[in-house]
Amino acid sequence: MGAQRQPRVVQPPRTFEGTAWKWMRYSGILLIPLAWIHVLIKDVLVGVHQIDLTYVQRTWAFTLWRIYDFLLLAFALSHGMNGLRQVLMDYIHSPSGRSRLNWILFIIWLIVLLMGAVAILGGVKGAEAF
Amino acid sequence: MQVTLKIFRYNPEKDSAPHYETYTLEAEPTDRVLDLLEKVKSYHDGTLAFRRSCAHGVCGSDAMRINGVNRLACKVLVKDLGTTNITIEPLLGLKVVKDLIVDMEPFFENYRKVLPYFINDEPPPPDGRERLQTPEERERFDDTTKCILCGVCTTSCPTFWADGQYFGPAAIVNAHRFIFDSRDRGAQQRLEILAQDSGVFRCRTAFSCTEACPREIQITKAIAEVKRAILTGRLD
Amino acid sequence: MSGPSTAFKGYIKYRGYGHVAFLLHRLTGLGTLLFLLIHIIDTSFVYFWPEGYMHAIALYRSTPFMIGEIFLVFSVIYHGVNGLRIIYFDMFRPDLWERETGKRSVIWTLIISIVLWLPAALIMVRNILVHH
Amino acid sequence: MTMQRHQYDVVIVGAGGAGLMAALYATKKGAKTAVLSKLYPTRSHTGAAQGGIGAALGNLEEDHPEWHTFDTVKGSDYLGDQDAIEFMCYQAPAIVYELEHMGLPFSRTPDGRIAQRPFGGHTNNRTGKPVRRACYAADRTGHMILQTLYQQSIKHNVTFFNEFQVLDLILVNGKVAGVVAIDIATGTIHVFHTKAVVFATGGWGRLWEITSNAYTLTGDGAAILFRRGLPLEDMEFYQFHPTGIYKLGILITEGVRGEGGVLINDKGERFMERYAPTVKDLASRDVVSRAIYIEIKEGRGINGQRYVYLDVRPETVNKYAAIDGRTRPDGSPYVVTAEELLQKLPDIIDFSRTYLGIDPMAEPIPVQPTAHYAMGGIPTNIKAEVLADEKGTVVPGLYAAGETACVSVHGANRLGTNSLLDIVVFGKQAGIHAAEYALGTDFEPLPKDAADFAISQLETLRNSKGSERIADIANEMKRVMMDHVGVFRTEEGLTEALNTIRELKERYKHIHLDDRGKIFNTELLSAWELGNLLDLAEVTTVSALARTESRGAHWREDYPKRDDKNWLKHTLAWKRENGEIELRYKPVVITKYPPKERVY
Ligand SMILES: Cc1cc2nc3c(=O)[nH]c(=O)nc-3n(C[C@H](O)[C@H](O)[C@H](O)COP(=O)(O)OP(=O)(O)OC[C@H]3O[C@@H](n4cnc5c(N)ncnc54)[C@H](O)[C@@H]3O)c2cc1C
Ligand code: HEM
Ligand code: SF4
Ligand code: F3S
Ligand code: FES
Repeated sequence: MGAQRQPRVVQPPRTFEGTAWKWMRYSGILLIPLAWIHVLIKDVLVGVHQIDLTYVQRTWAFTLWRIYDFLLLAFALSHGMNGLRQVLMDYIHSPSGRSRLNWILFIIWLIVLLMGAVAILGGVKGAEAF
Repeated sequence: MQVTLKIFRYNPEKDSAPHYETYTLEAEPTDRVLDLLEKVKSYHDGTLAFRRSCAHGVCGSDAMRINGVNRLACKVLVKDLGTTNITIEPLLGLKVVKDLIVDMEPFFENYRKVLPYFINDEPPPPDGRERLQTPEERERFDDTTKCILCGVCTTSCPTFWADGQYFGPAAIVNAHRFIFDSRDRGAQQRLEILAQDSGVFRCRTAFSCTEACPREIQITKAIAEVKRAILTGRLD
Repeated sequence: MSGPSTAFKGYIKYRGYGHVAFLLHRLTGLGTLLFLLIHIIDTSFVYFWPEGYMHAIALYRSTPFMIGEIFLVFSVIYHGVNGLRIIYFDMFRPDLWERETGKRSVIWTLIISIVLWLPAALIMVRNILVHH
Repeated sequence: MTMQRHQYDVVIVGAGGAGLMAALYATKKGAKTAVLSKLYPTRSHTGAAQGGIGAALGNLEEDHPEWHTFDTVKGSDYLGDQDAIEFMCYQAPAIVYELEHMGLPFSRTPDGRIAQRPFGGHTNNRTGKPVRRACYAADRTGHMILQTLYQQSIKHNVTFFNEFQVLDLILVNGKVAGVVAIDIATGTIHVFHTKAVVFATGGWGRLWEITSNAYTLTGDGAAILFRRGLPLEDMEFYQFHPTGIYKLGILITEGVRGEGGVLINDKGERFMERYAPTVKDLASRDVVSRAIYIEIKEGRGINGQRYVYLDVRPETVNKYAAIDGRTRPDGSPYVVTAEELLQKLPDIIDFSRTYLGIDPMAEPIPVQPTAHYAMGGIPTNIKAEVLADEKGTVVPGLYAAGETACVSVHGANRLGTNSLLDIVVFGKQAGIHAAEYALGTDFEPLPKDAADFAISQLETLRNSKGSERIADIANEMKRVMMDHVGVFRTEEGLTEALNTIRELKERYKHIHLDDRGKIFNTELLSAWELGNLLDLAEVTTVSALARTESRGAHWREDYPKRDDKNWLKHTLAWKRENGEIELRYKPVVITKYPPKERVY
């Protein structure tokens, strides 16, 4: 029977959708601690009434929190924007429509990511004054 | 017992828009919904149009939405519905031709795209007999050989409702049947097709396909196996 | 015929366990994303426009926003738990995508999410009551 | 009425196993081929076949095509044509391998070969014991054949016209010129100009009340040819399968008894011991169906009702297997578990659960004989050419295969698994010969009024001003066929049936249709199909009334003996211009096996 048996492996085809699919899963796993801890602290334990510029400044005084927030920003935004892309693919079918969609989402993603990144890096403006 | 059927009606020769028609009839708890439709057609309104053939769930003709879920009308008994108010509508995502009849052509077109046939150009054994396959190898793809192409799964899939280009669960099931057949040699080609934009990665694991399949094929599982085969290249 | 309007009809009219999970996952994901986008922008105000940041924070402190926040927390929890379910099944146990286990897992996901959410929701409700 | 024309070398009517096999071969031979089917190909009733396809592969024990031939001749009650039977049984192994090479997923033996199971009437000719000859894919063999052939059709780019119902055959100077069909989705009439036509339209089990057959098995092909002046052969021989689900008729495959299931009466007896001491529950179908009827008639139906039990609970199977001394191929005693049965008979278990709400592993299944298979039909020879008379004159360009044809390989009673074999063997013959014929001949000119007859048939129905409902006529026909043209027949009953059928044909002229539209007018087509059924009911009854003997599936209580002196011959029935049915006869081809008494 040996000669009969198919080598049960193939060259795995690599496509963008396949990579995106994996990305959603890996980023999802990371987002569990990142997003949950963030939400737990900010929305539940601390609460919006305690959060102001001073609070932000105090947390960002720790580089670790800056790194944490940056990771959260990067993963959540990329995961979410790719999720949105997948959702919108359901409703936009033409190749041209889809490529336009990809560009628009990419640009939004980039701008928002930059805004967030600059803030995390720059910290509270005029903070030196405190 | 008395049942009330609320049936989606649309005759393009007469109606400008679809509407619902209600019929009240006598039924046995063990009647199939198909029996009720036959009764309506025979004695209430002969213009009601629906497909049917085998009447026992093996030909795949009479897929339709019954009380909000896709089913074969011949495989649901009145007593299994748990209500005497029965709403019957055509499958979603395909064009309604008349009443409960939808145009299945796009469904079959998607099916044909995944090369749903045996591919093996090597010569068969020189004695002219069968290619050998162990019972375990045969078992590997048994589940997906059961598909009757009824369309229940694909038209229960939210991705397909929105985007008819998505091959849909039925096509993937039939690709799976060959990809995991130890005698077949076309897996590479099929997986390349299925890895594209309209392929398996459009599946959001909404699971309606598996819940509804009248052949009880574990469709979402099969789709997951195909996804895994694409990502790892392993076909075991 | 397939298309957005058919899809929305289906979302509303179709019945099924996995279907509910799909809708919730999508809604919670999109909801969280919407909040995230706004939240990144307002947080970035700390650098670009600190006064604007204080305006935003004031808005978040209003009751409707605080109630919305409770749902946001549910969204993040449900989306995460359900996401984990999907990831676990897909990557490690495709066999769990079988009819009965699949259905049961949808119910369990909801139960776990609610159990995790309730204490958080209680604390947040208390916060609202304390501040108003 | 809008009309469209097409031109093809070969047109195949029907996309079941026979039609698809013909289509594959005709296409491969290079003929421009079109397949017309009133159903999507995969909806054809071949997909309902469960148990297996017969071929003496000998994968599990000694077996020979010669034994298969003899069993089939004997099963046919010596009415089968022995040259054709021999041809089919010797082709069987090669064609089963061919199906396997097309990818058909047969169940497997432990050493990787095609699995085989015992089936009624198939025996080891030396010991007389059941032999494992039915090649199977769980209890979905027909499904796998249909799917595999359809898949191959896609691979080979066969042209399909799906949901096209053929209404008429056009003969010019006795040669084929075309067929007329209606596109069901639009109501448009299409005329197919062609050199050769293969009819593969399946059976007509919808003549009877309790039937294993699909709604769509209405004998269209046979009725069309009959109306066109061609004969139908051996129409009195219609098989009742012993085990249909009580009241529903849904088939429970003989494979259940092959796996060890037994029939039990109200007293808990395995009554087949009395009727067929050697093979018992695996006697051929006519024998078992009659036995069940006798049990019921003598009051031993379950609770006095019109059914018996088919018991496939593992403990029952094992009990009787031990009594019979049944062994596995390796010689160990035959002992089954519920899991093994579940694996071999999954669909049967599913049907029982869905339609009866019972688990066959815990409870016996209530069964009664169900109308199942037409042994008779369009007379053909081994090349699947349609014959115009008792002398074997061929109708140029006309072919038939599958259940609608009568080669005759099944004679008075078909053995289980031989029909799936028949459809692939003779479907292939039809495809090859139709293509060869078409490629070597010219088109007959198509008459201008080609579609007129078909159109007038439909328009008459559409505009009929009566008040009769189709369902009433159909139900009355089914009842009378069940009561009097079923397993047992008498002159009195047959005469009554014939009178009723003729009355129904009168009433049929005054039907009322609600639907006068064009798009998917399924009511109109059902009415047309009812016309076919009424025609076939009449020939069946007339043929049965004339045959004053009992043979195979045709059992006359008033003539309970087989009468080889007067009746070892095939019936041919014609519809004459005046509407009368004329019967003539032709001899049976006997080569090696002279008729003997048939005991199991
Ligand atoms: C429940 C069941 C179980 C069976 N089990 C077995 C078994 O285990 N082994 C075995 O050997 N046999 C079995 N048989 C018998 C066997 O399956 C059938 O005899 C065989 O499949 C018939 O095949 P066919 O190709 O002739 O016709 P079908 O498969 O019935 O196909 C008929 C085709 O003709 C088309 N058609 C009909 N009328 C028209 C028209 N007017 N215009 C256009 N197209 C038309 C239909 O669309 C269809 O495609 C079983 C039968 C039944 C009912
Ligand atoms: C908490 C941890 C998270 C996990 C485990 C997770 C997991 C997942 C997974 C696995 C998917 C893919 C589903 C599929 O392919 O069918 C997904 C989709 C998605 N996620 Fe997340 N996610 C998480 C957090 C987030 C966050 C924070 C956002 C918002 C920014 C988000 C937004 C989305 C969106 C919009 C989708 C697409 C939904 C759809 O296709 O219907 N997710 N998530
Ligand atoms: S997978 Fe199931 S639901 Fe889908 S087409 Fe096949 S049988 Fe129908
Ligand atoms: S319903 Fe659709 S999204 Fe996937 S699991 Fe089934 S194909
Ligand atoms: S009629 Fe065949 S599946 Fe329902």
